Amino acid sequence: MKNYEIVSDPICIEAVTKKVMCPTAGAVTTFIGTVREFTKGKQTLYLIYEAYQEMAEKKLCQIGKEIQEKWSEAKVAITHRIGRLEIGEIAVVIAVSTPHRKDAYLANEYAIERIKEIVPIWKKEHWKDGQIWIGDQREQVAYPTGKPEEDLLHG
Amino acid sequence: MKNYEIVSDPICIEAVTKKVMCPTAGAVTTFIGTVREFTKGKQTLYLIYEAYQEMAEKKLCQIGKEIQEKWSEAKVAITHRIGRLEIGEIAVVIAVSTPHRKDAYLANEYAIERIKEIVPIWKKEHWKDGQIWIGDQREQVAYPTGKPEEDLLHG
Amino acid sequence: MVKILWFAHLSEAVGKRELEIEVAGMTVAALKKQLQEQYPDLVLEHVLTAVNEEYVADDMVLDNGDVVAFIPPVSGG
Amino acid sequence: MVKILWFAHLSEAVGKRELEIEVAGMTVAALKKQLQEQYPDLVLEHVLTAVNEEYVADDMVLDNGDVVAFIPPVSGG
Repeated sequence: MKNYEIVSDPICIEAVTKKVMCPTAGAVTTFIGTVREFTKGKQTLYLIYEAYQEMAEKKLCQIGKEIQEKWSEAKVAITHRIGRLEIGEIAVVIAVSTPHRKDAYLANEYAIERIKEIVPIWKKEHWKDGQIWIGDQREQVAYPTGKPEEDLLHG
Repeated sequence: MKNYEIVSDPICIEAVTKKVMCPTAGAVTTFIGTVREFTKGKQTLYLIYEAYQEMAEKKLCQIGKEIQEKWSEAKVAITHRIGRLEIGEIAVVIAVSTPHRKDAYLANEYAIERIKEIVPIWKKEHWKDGQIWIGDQREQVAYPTGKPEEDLLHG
Repeated sequence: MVKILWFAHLSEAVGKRELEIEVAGMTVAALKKQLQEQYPDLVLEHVLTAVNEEYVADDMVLDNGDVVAFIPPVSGG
Repeated sequence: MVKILWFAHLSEAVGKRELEIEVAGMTVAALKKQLQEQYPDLVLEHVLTAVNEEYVADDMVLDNGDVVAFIPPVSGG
């Protein structure tokens, strides 16, 4: 059983969640990122996700370790899907279990924030009138030219 | 499809989550409360959950409405199980979807806090050497006498 | 007649889950007092009251057909 | 020899996904400069570099057999 995975097939929420459930954990949170149809009024038709797979799995694993340094009893599992995803489909499932619930929320949110910072996965939005690689990990800026105007990674 | 349910059978995480997934929601969070084996070093054998079912469903629905007042685009589904639950089994699943992720975490946490304040469900812990109704919705105080020493609900 | 529902340790203290009683016209506070006299083991000071599935204050006057539930501190979730 | 991996819009800019190149002994900064001369459409200023699956600084010296990946701002999740 791999707790940190990049996959091409649809993700089963239950299967990812089961990886972190255990008798010492009273609280489990999951985050499920899905393909949204409208972003700021613009209609997405579908997305393509691409990953540097080996490094992405390594970085997901690093995020799990960072969480365990902060919340020592946490268990973490993350699966991210790549390839073509239709509207409403699941791109990522993050499951975190902890003995008490507050930590389960905090650790889970920490995971998604870190994914958007350090895990080499990119999405290409496809609209009716074009397509673009989304170049900013905070999902706020796209770079039609492929030239990010600011260094957000070091910012 | 009922979004707010008290059930006697095992809860399917995927089924509750699907109720809130939709094309306008990019983020879904779930909270899964499970039966923990050890609480402060004391070993639980199993739990019995009891509910005032009609009122409990009504109060879960009220929590959903409170969330939609605070986060207008949120969708909410909550299922709570009653009866005998073994260690590791799922007592409650809360699913919340929102267009953006921050709200999905906040609204979900709001739901579990409110469940522990206003929803008429009680748990009885069974240990090797006895059993007790847990009398405090914040799970910190048990009342062996059935007499809570402080009014935590109004506190 | 008013129907009273008991849950959790209250149900164990009174030895039943339901009770029908003639208290229409009484306040919730008066009903609580009467029940505590009737069941010496019953402690209702820190228990909320719901009438017809909504939390109510102690000065609410009960009506025929009301369903009264005493709600000890909850522990679901 | 060093293997270079291209992703997302960088892969479209250079028209390939992989490239083998003789740059052992060079720094990452020097490699970037050379690649930008070779591919005028390639912009690497705001792109991170990973060597053997770990992020590295621009002054790192490359070795034979290294796998270099250029990592534009990520957008997973």
